Amino acid sequence: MQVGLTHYLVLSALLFCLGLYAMLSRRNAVAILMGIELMLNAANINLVAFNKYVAPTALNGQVFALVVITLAACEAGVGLALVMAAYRNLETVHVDEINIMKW
Amino acid sequence: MGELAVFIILSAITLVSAVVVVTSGNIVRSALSLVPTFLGVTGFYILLQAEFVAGIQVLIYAGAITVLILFVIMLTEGGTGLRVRQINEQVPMSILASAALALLLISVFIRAPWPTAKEALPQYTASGIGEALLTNLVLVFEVTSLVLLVALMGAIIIARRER
Amino acid sequence: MNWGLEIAKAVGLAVVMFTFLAVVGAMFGVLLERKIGGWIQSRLGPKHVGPQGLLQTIADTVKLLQKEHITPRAADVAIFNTAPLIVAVAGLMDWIVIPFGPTLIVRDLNIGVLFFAAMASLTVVGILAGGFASNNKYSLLGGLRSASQMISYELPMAAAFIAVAMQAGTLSTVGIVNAQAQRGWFVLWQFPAFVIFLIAATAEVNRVPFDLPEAESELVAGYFSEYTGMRFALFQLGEYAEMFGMAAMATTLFLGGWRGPLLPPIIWFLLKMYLIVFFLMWMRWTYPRLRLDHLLNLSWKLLLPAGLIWILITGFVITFF
Amino acid sequence: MLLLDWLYVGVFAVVGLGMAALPLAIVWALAPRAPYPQKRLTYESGVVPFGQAWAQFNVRYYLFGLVFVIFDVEVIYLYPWAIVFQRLGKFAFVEMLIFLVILLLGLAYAWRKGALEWA
Repeated sequence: MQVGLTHYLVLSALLFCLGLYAMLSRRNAVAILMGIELMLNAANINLVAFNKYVAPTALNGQVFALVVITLAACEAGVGLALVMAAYRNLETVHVDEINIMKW
Repeated sequence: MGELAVFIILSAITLVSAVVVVTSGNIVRSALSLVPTFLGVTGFYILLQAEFVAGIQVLIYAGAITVLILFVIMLTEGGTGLRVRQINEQVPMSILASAALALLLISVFIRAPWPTAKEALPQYTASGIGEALLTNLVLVFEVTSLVLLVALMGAIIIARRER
Repeated sequence: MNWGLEIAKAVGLAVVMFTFLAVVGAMFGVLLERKIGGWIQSRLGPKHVGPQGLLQTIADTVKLLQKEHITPRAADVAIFNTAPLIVAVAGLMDWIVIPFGPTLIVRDLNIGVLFFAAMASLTVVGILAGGFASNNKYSLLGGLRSASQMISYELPMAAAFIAVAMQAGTLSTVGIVNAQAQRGWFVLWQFPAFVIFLIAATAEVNRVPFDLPEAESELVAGYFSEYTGMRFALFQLGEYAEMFGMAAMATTLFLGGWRGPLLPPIIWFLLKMYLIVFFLMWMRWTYPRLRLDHLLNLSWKLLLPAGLIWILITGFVITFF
Repeated sequence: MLLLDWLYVGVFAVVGLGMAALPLAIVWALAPRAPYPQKRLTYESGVVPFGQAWAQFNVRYYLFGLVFVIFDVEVIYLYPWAIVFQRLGKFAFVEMLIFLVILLLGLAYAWRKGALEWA
């Protein structure tokens, strides 16, 4: 039974949903960022899988995956800068305690 | 036959460590179990003949982003916040939502007739990526450096105390 | 393609490679260091155990094997035990891409140099994990400082790798050595990259003059102050394997790998490697230790700009001449 | 061929972990186990440890980590360029020149804004 495209899609769907669960259920902002990284990795697997099985003539899928990795690094950098700034001003990293916008 | 076995082992490694990342109470343990997840995903890239992307994934994800996450965890909580409750009260709802999404996606993926191409991907893609980046995807190449510059400046402004 | 045979061959080769590295790299390396240190300071290195102290490190290993494992109170036991494993395995995995001879290489990966850089970056995660799991303020700070030093020096090292890959036109280590056969050794063409690589390699392996995080005068013993017995030895094994790996990579990239007039290839390779290992050990006894901010300034404000500008110069020379 | 190369990498990783864990297992079997509270206290150069293990809050570690991630990501685009730029000719070099100038701007900005200062 050859490993086909569906195997990779099912796997990345599971990884995506684990990342989604982390984003929804975690209090710590850094844990939410980790969930986002898992979701980006799931998207990357799909990109590279489609590049191999559906459009192997050009390497656009893999270049797209590289760009996604770059943007994930930028997003992690800026997101963690926000976490550091929040921790410095509000002394907490837990998102449900950061509610000064609410009156 | 061998490839399926490797696929199952790799998906076991990736999904188990992803579950640890998602459900672990100790934030450092969930950050460190990100590394086996990324290495499992590297294995998938190898199976998908994307050797260069696999090397970059280990270098950037397992080597740089995980280190940055560990730095921030140690600088914001270190030894104090570890015993604090890590999950909020939306757990049952979020389990339901993500399980529903998973079932929906998988049912679509299994039934959809994916067009599979006949040609094969070249074995070693590092030079192919270089040519693609520098010839027909030049705009992507230059705009990414702008994004990197802007992200660097933004993050420095946000994180640094204004002296 | 009989996968069973290939796996058996791979396991056999792995066991041979790791015992070679553990014995030659760690044991002999430690002894060589103490002997050279002694010779430089005009005193004798270890002499009592075995002829000329050759069995000293074996005696140390046997002693380490039966020392007690002390885990600090409230330490995270799982991470505390896996951290040395990560550092040791990352140090040993560098050797997959190092060519001892034209065919004497484990696997000539097409992205060899990038694989080497990736394995070097995995060590940082092990060090941070070890620093944090020991539940000790000083090892936590030592881990942070050592990790920030190692990540700062990964970039100049990557710049040196890129400069060499530009001239060789490939990332695979065997390809780089063959490229050096036609064009002459890269130490001549790429001398600035060679200097940058040596400095970055010394800092990556936390050796003097860059070993501030674990120096005696500094924070107790840095990230492994809570590690005793064999786990501490695993950290040392990882560091020595990586030091020899850096020396072997410097030989491959800059000194023409196994190429040499008369002697068989492997002798040439080991000769050049030990030359660089001797240089690294010689630096230990001659240079004072850099303070952490001088050390980081050296990397960010001197080595990295110099590396990037050198890449531009190489690119300019190659495209226009 | 590619799968075979990385089969060796996977086997090396597994065997490496096994052989690194072997001495730990030997020590677990052989070594004496006599933990008493004083021995298990963390070592703080002889002084009795006080307070928890917590690094004093300082953003400079994060800034170094951030600048490292951004420049490590830049390295992604340098590796493929380094391999093919000899074949592609002058325009590839000019493209990379623009890419590198923009990123040296980033380094200069980080330098001037003090992100690289350790104090």
